[in-house]
Amino acid sequence: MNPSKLAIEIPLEIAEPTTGMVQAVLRELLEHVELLIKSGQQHVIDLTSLPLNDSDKRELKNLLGKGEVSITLSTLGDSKIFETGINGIWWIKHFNPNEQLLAELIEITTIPEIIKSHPDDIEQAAFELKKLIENNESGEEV
Amino acid sequence: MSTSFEQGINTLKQVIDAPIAAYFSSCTNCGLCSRACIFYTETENPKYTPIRRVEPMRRIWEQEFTLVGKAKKALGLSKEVTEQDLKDCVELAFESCTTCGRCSMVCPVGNDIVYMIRRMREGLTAAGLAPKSLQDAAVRTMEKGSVMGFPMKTLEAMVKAAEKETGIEINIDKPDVDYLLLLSSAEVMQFNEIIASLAQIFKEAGVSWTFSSIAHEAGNPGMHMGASEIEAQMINRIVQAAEELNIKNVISPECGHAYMAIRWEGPNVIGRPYPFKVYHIIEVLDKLREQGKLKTTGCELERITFHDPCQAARRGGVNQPQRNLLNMVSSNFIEMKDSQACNWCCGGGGGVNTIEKAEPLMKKVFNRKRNQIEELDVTTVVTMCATCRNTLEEGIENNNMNVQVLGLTELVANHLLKEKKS
Amino acid sequence: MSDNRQQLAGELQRHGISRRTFLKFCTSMASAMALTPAAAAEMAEKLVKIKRQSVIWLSFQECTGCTESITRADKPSLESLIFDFISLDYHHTLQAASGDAAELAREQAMHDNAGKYILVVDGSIPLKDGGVYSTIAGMTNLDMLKQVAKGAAAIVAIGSCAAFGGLPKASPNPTGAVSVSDIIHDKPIINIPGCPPIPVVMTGVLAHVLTFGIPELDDMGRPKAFYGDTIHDRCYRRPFYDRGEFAKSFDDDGARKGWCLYELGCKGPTTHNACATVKWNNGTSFPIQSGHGCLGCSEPDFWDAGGFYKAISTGIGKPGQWATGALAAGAAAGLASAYLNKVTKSKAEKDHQEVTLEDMGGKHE
Amino acid sequence: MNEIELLNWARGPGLAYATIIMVFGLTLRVFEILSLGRAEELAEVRGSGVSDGWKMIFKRSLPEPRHWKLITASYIFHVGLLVIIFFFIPHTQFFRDVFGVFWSGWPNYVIDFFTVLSIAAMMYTLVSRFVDPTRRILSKMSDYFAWVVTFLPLVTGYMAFHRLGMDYTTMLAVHILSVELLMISLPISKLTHAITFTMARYYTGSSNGRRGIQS
Repeated sequence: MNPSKLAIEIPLEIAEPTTGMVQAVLRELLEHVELLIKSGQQHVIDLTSLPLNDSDKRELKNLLGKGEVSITLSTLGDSKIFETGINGIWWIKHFNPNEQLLAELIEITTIPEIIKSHPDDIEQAAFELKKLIENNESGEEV
Repeated sequence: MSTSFEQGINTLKQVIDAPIAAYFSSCTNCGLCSRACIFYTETENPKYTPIRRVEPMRRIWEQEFTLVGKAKKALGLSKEVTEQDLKDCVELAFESCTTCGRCSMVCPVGNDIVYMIRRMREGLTAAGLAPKSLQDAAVRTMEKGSVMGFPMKTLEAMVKAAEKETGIEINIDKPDVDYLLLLSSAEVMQFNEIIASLAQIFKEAGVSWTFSSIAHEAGNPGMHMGASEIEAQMINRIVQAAEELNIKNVISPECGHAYMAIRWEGPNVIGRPYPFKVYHIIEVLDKLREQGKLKTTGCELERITFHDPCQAARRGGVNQPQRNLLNMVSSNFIEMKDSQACNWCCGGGGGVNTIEKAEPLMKKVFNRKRNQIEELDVTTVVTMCATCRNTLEEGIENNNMNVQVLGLTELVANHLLKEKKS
Repeated sequence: MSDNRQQLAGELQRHGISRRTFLKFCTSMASAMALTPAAAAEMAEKLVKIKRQSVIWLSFQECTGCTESITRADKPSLESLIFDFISLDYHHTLQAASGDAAELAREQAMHDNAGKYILVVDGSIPLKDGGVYSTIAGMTNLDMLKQVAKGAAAIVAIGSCAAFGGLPKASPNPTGAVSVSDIIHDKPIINIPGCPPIPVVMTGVLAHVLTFGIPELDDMGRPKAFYGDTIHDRCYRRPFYDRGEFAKSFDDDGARKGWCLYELGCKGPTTHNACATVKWNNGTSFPIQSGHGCLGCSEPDFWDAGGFYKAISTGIGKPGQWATGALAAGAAAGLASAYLNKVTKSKAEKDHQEVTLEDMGGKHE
Repeated sequence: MNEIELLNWARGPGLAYATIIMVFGLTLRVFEILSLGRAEELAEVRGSGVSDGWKMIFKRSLPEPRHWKLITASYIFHVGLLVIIFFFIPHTQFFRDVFGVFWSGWPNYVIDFFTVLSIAAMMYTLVSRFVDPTRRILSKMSDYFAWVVTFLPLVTGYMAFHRLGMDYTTMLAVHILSVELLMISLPISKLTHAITFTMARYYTGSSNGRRGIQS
């Protein structure tokens, strides 16, 4: 089909060649996974600070694959978190209210910190549950 | 004695003009002028680099005629010219420089270095440092009328001999003729057959000419020394002779510096233009050839080359006439590798051949000319300057080369087509 | 939970900011400042624990652009979260109190947190005529700055005016404006230049000050995290510069192709700031991306750097105008020197003694 | 004085002072040369010498093949300097700002090529000032000074463009200051030949022209 007749103009994205950084990242992941197993020590890699271009990130994502868990946090703009095909390796993306990428990280852990409910909040939970129950009971009587 | 160190410095202040200021402002000490100077190329001694010959004058120019220079002098950054500086300069400006002007041809910023050396000599002479040999020559020239000291009587004797030989009447002090002929001392001393040759040539060409008892030689040691006042006295004699005899054309003989003195420097040193024209003898012969008044027969078959005298060819501008004449009388004329304006100096000019101390140096630098000649494997070297001829002959003798040296006029005369036997 | 943390946690709750939002804020701040991810967690820990830091914001000769930039009056955003960690005890634009009450609040804050509060300054300080050109409550900026600075733990000069003197200092600088660091020499000063600075840079630096103290500064007191590189170093149009492809006017095809704006006066190469990476308006764009050259607003005296639309390689002011004057002066000096030369020449002429034959050893005529 | 103030000084007052001193100095030198006058030629001349004078200004630039080793290096860096100064794009901007005349510059890699070549050529000329006997005996302090002030702008310019050495702002300031040092040295050193070579060649060409000799 003659490209000029296309109804919409498809922005051609020239894939930049990969820089080979992915190999380094994979080795770092391996090292920290072993640490996680041995001593339960968690680790975070900040992708924005590494000189990875888009092709590198795409290659890394394809290599690691998609796992079973994908979570979306709505925290003043979304945060998309999913576990990669390799258990214990989580891919985290934080966005601000107008979908601007703020930070992109890989966390090597059983479960990313940000997902866990913090003990302080849980302490608050008992207090709130009691209130809930009271409201619920009074609602019924009325 | 009016010559002194102060007078020397004073004269240098007088001679420095705009061109010299421009030259000193532009010299970048690149060293290229040494490559053109036989005194460097043949000795490999960097002290002979041409621009070094005028270092004292450069300092005077800088210290006297530029604010930057005056400031540097005040701050003690540039030291004044001392008497010893001038004394050391004599070796560079006189003994190892024939003022051949080849350095001025190659200077990238276009400095006329020989123009400056010529001025430097003025300062040295005013300081009484001119070589003794040149001073004596100047005295002889003024007192006897001839650089070598040949009085008029000698010339008269030679004229009589030539008249007898050629049967042609040769005039002395005859007014209203076409040409006033001047000779050079070397011709009178060694190559006086030139008188007969010229008599025949002029006769065939139907041209009238005369000698003058007031001025029979054109040699000018004043110019060599750089004593423009003495040079002026010598020129004035010739001018007086020409004016008294009411002659419109003066012939400068087969001599390099004579042509330079009478043709180019004369009017400027005496301070007024001539009422007559000046020609080099070869220019005259070529003109006659052109007018068909000079016919020759026969042809030199063996290989001939021509040595262009620096003052006449490069600095005087006489380049083509000698070639026309040579091609007329020779079928095997071969140009030297560097010829005409780029020719290498024979090493004897500029007064160098009169300075004993410069003898060994002169011999050494002749190598350049020897190579030029040997390269061509010629039997004869022709030239049109008596000093060159002398120096060439000496050089050939010292290097026992079997090459003969000929004056161009003489060569032409040998082939002169004579209409009728006298 | 200690009342302190509770007080802050409750505070966060009250603003409808969950812990996870707060964690995300710290992570993005750390990433922006190229700190290690671990620092983010540490930052979160510290921010939660600290008692709210007292901050006194003094505004001198300024246009409130910096305050506008940091408070992002349009809508609350992650950046403005910082205000939840500091107690802004004095800001004459934002605070409700005014007149004596405002000044009393400031003195109170200075007294309560003597030696511990952070002094934030925006705007330059006039010195001419005793500093009368800008006063607050009858007190000149100069005196107020000196007074408040005495008890400050650290000073943050926000905006090019406070950092380097900015627009008020532009020649002829009628009010004798100077920067904070020209006056105060005995306190750690962090300069956050820019006209205005980028919001995330300000909040990032404040967050860093609150958690890790003074960030690493360059020789002009600017945090290296944000001012280490020049715009040019991180500019996406850099390949065009290297290939020498420059836009000749703002609407020629070179400009449309996004070529380098060097010839249109871009000061990117000599301007240290984070615009090219952090960008403006929440990462939307920055001057060069929108087709206009960088003005160099985070550098001292950028108002006097020779015109925003003249390349860096041009002269400031008109060197040409000097040439004609110098030519005339040179000619005049030339004539004077020429006269001196003429004098030297004529003297030499006069002193000249003719060189005669006698000098050559000849007989007297 | 931090680096941006240094750059602004170099681009502003520094440039003004350098322009003043250069223009003032060179005008003064030219007047000083002309003030010494030139004798009027009284001999019968073969030509006016004026046209030959003008021709010589360009003719003497033609390379003398015989001494190619000595002159090649200086030809390279003279041509190099010419190309860099007048065809490097930022420089064309400078000239447009000063003279209002605009010509398009050449690509950066061409300028880079000439810069590297010129730097190498200048190093060769410096070495030859020690190695070559003639040049060694001629060389004075002022020659080395002139060499340094001509060499610095080339090196600092190359370093600035390639972001070598100090940070760019300082390096650019240093480059501009080195150019100003060159401008200031023009009237007080042999660099005056950049202007007076035309007068020197004219005088020689004209006197040769009068005598009708090849030059």
